[in-house]
Amino acid sequence: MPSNMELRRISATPSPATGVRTAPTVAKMIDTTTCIGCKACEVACQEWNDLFNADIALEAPSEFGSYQTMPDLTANFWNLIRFNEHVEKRPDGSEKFHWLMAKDQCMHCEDPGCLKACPAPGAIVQYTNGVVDFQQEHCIGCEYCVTGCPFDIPRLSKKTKKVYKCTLCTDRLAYGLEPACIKACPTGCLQFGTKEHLVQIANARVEQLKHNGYEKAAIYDPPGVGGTGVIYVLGLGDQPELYGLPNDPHVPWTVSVWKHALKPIGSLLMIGALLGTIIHYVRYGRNEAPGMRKVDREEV
Amino acid sequence: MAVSRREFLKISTAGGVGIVAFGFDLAPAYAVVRELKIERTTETRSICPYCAVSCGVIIHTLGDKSKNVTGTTVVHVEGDPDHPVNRGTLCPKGITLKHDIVNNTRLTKPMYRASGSDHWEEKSWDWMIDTIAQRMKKTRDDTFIEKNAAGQTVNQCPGMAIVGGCTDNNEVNYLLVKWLRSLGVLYTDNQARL
Amino acid sequence: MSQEVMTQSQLATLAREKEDLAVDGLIVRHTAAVRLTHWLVAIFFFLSLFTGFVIFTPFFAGWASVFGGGPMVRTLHPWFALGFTIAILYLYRYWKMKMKKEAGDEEWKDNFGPYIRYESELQNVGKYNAGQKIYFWAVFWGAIAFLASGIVMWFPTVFPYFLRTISYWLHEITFVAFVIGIIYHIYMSTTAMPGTFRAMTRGTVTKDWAKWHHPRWYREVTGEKK
Amino acid sequence: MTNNWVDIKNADVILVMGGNPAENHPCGFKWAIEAKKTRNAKLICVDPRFNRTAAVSDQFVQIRSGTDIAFLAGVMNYMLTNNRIHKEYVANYTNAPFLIKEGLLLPGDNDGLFSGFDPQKRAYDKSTWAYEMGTDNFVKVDMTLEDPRCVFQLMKKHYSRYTAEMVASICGCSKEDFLKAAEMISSTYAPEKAGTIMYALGWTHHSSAVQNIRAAASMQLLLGNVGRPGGGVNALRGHSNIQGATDMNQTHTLPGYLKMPKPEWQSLKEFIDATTPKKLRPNSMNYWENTDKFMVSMLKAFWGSAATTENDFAYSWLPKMDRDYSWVYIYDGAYNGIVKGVFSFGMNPVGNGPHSKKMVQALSRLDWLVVAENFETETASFWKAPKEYDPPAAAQIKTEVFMLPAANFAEKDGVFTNSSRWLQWKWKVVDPPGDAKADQEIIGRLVLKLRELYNKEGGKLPDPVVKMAWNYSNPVSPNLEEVAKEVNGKVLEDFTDEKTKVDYKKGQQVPGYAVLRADGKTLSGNWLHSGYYTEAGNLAMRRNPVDDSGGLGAYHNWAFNWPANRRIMYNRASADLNGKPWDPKRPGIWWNGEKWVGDVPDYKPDYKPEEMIGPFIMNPEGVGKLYAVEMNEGPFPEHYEPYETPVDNPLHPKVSSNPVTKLFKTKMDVYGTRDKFPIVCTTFRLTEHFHYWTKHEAILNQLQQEFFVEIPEELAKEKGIKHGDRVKVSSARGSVEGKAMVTKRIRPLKVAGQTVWQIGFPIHWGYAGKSVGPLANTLTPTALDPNSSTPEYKAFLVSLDKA
Repeated sequence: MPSNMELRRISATPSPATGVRTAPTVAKMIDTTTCIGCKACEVACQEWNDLFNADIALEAPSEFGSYQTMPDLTANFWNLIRFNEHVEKRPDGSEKFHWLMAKDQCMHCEDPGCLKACPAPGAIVQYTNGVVDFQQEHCIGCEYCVTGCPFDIPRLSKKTKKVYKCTLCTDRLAYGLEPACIKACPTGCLQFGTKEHLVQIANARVEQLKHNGYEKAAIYDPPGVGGTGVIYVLGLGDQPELYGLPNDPHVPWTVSVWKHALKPIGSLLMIGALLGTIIHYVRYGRNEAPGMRKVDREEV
Repeated sequence: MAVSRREFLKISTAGGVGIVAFGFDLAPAYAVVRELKIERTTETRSICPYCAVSCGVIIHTLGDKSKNVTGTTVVHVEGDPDHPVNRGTLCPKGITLKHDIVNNTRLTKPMYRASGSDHWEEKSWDWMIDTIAQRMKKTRDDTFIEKNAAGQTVNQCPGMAIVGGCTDNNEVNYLLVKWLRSLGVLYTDNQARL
Repeated sequence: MSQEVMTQSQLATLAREKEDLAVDGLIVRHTAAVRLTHWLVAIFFFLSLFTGFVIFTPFFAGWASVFGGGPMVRTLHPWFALGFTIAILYLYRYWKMKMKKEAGDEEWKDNFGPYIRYESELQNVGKYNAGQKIYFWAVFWGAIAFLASGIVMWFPTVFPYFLRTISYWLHEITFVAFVIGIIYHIYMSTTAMPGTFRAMTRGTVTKDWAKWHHPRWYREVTGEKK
Repeated sequence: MTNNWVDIKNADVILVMGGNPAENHPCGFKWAIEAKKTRNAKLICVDPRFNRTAAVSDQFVQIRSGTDIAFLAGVMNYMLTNNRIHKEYVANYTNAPFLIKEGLLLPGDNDGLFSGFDPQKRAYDKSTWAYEMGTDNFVKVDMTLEDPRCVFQLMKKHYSRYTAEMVASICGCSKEDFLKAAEMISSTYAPEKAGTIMYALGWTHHSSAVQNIRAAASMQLLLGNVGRPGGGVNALRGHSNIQGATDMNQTHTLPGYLKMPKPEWQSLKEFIDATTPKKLRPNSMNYWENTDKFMVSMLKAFWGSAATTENDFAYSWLPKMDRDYSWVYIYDGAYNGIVKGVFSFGMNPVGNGPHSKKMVQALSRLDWLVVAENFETETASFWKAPKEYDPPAAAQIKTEVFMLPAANFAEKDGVFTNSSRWLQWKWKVVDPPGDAKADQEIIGRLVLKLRELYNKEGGKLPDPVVKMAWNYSNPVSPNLEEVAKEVNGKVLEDFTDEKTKVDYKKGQQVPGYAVLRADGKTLSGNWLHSGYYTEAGNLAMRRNPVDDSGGLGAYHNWAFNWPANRRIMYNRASADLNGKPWDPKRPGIWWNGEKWVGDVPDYKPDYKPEEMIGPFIMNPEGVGKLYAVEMNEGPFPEHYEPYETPVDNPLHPKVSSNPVTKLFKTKMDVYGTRDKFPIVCTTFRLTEHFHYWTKHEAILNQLQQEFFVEIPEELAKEKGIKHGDRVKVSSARGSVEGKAMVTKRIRPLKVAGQTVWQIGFPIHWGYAGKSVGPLANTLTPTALDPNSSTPEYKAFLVSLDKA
């Protein structure tokens, strides 16, 4: 196991993860203001991970009315550019037309909802560099992660009954290469590096945008999930939903309560019930009908 | 044997426990990162054939060029990080070049359609070259104009047109222009004009 | 044929068809069909329980290999649960009428403390006391809850998001309740109340057992007056 | 391109017009984004549609397709009236001070026509356009630019009609948008600022295509942007080796842009005298005076030892060009029975069009058609084209079709020349599949077989065919490195160069075109590329990624840049009169006291600045041309409507379209009028597909599933069309059906007081390939630009209805 890919968290495993080495948290920056929607990242991902399958591709219904490749991510299509024609009402009353393009893929959250919801031990892991990865050989196909994910990213494959998502090219990272989509991005709107370095670049870009007609430009790094391994620079920073991004994503409280409250209390109750029977038995013994005592039983 | 209820109970609980014991605890094998698929491939530098940015690409082929590795074994195409223009990036067409090289609809056999026929026939290369050369010679000889109406030597062969070459390299284009001009062909063009 | 001559096998055949009749010192409590259904419910319940436990907590992750690995557990669990639900419906068909609220139930419930301390001598206890009725209806409605939330969890992407979260909770709470319920159910029907288990295996109980535990039912069956 | 891809990052203002680099040259467009990010450069996109380039641009102006000249002329008028021009550059580096003879009439005073128009011949007699020559046989100039007959004043008068209101009325954009764009574009008039233009087929696919480029070049000259880092006029070529193919083979030029001989030039001397331009100014380098050296070297390369001084270096064997033989004329010739056979190497006439139905008819009348291809294209299977292209019944089509499987880019080596003239070698990766063969082998086998037939049976003028120089070590499949050596040029006999006194031995590779000779002692296939395979080896193979120009993106040691590894053309103009760069932070070349240094000078290295030699060494004037006599429809660009136009030309309604547009007269050549076809239509390309080629690849068909028609929301509402409905778009020549994509990205345009609708559709589909759709060029007209004969694909009239 290459060193920087040690584990920081493992799904449904009470024992702590093995990662003791510290690795810088890597991240991907998506500058939607310089994305030209060319879809090189979509097919670079398919090409590197050998995901393309002609017959499945034909099944995917074409998303009509826009240049978007397909309506949603699938198990064979791990990142998708979402196109949105939006007319912005400027403060001075004029209208400015925007053709918003945003790359949608796993956000590699700092506190992944999928990993928290996953019941299968070892199916979802988080490496010490922050990348969240699915281990299909442990996945039992229960799709809890789909509910746990605040961004609705994991997809179950009909064929293998396992879930798949962007892995930020862990195999390339393990060998010191950058993810395939980021290397391919023609305009450099995708950048790879350590999180804090990318946050600096994103901040600088946001400052520049503020002077170029995007007053509300902002970085999208939602604290609700402890910050994400994928940060966006949004031109219309106050309306992330225009880019298909949830406004304030966080690990659903239902999942946290379910995992942190319900499960332990449930287990306690069950063990309690077991103890209850033993105590009752010791305390009260058996409730035998008068005629059935041992002496009576001989003749039955 | 008549199993009294006590025995029945013992067997079932013991069995149950047995199951648990029998179900040995498969500790989850820790995360295994996928093998890097281009670790052992042979890398060759080439240029993407599509637009005129001419991005540098690295084409990975399986095998170490030993003799018995034949056939198109391109496994992956990636941008050439050293190329000053694309610096490793590629557009969607470039990044999927493998599908252009290894493609089940690539033409692999010379095909001939006879005059008036409704289907292709497979022919040998030699037959094709002979027949094409004869057609070209016949058309050149039939339509060749040595002197025009005003008596000027023009050496034109208007009956033939040779077009093409924008996806061909310079050297082939040079051979083509040298050949077609020596045949006297004037009807020539390529995508540069379209 | 007189009652004495009846052999054990004849008794068993008799117990297969009819209930609530005294036969040579024993009273038939459950017909074969009821018993079979009960055990079907039990088997499916435990299969669902064990496969469910694997998904519920990593402590039982080891059991997954008993059922052929994690994915197989996830695949089998819904089908076992479906079997459980169908068997429950049959059980419901048998006992729906018998589990109605009766006169003695209120009194039994008030007397619950002494009952578990084996000090109650209530006379007005029918074939099924209030606790059993409550337990039956709890199991029935629990099965419905399991089915509803189970279907949503089986095909989560088909259902809206909030429905999924509710189902996970409902399934979990019902599961905990069921486990508690089954522990006491087994405890009481085997060790705590000797002579009970045979009702579900052979279908008959001794007269003493009936008189002690279900006096009114005993009087109705045997016709004796106390 | 005058500059190169990486140099775009040095620009302060980037005008993207007549092109869509974000979709069609994404990896090159990174440098425009880099300019935006690092220099805070302004990106302006002017296009009939809000495309993906507009999505990341600072300003987008929507104009009617075919009105680019009006927009550019308006910007130039804005610059001239507000004196936002680079005075010193214009006065010394352009032909602004040149005087024009009496008698020239401008369209403003001559109702839309320049002087000398002959309506019958539909051509101009250009005698009234000539420069005024002085007694010393040089053009008279007025350096004060005041003389009413100097180019500068004529230009001012000519563009004065393009006021902001007129531009808004012609283009359909708002006056404010136009003025904001004009202000931003013209901001690079300041000497220390530089702006560039990125354009492509959006400008060249029109009936006044070359004038579009003339207008852009004039604007850049007035702004002093040509020849400087971050400046220039950058054509984004379409194919990976379209620049190389252009250099090698054009209908009207021999390799290296040498003119094709005409019948009236019977001898080599007559050819040389006619095609070698005379110096028009004393300080003009006029590099084309070396035409004889280049021509003789080429003839020696073509016919080797058979080309001797006695037989005029076999000049007579070259066919003489007496009319236009370009693309559309080929298939018009086939249609009319002149052309009997077509040999197509990797081209797709039925797809490329124009007027695909006429293409199918033309090919059906051929005797034979040879297609060397990677995939079975629409052209190869024209004889089984679907019925909507009205092909004759297969039995009636007598054309014999030979489909040869050819190798693709990865299955052969050789040089690709990119858009910025970099000659880059690529190595062979794998063998061609099945029996496919490399193109050089296909040509080699045919050359040898034809030679054999002519030797055996004789025939018309066998000599040029038999004696063509084909002395490669493997004549069947010539080794491309040997061909490269021939293209670069080599020494045939020992000689000593008169100027440099250097001795050259027989067999030696020529170091550059300066050494080529007119006495037959050197040969060179293409003088322009000379220098890329010298004694130092194949420079196209060089892969040194270090940028040696201090971050300006020249990369002199990466591959070879024709001419002579010069990375920015006309770079003398990047320095002022005494050799100091206009902008010290972005120097092109500068005078260091003894010679010019920096980029490879587009100049004689030891010309002293005080000699004031003109920076545009290829022009006989020695300076950039704001006034060009060579154009067929006028020395200045004038706005003419597309041939199929929705409105009369607001400037001069009587002469609405380009009066010298080349048209065709077969019964299939019909042109639509606005009554039956009210909507303006344009074709465009997508980033996910490449022409008619990538529809053979399923993974790219997945990204763009099928043919669609982009329709403005308001027009769709008017016609009751919703997303996904099937619509039918028809022009005078045919119709296509496809899904409607109703979008906000195309708005209705107010043109000359009336609403004009625009729609468009992509070209990437056809009846062959894994994703099938209609051929876009079923609709395009056979109306050609008079100078370049490029068809008008981008502006024609259609009608739109639900299918």
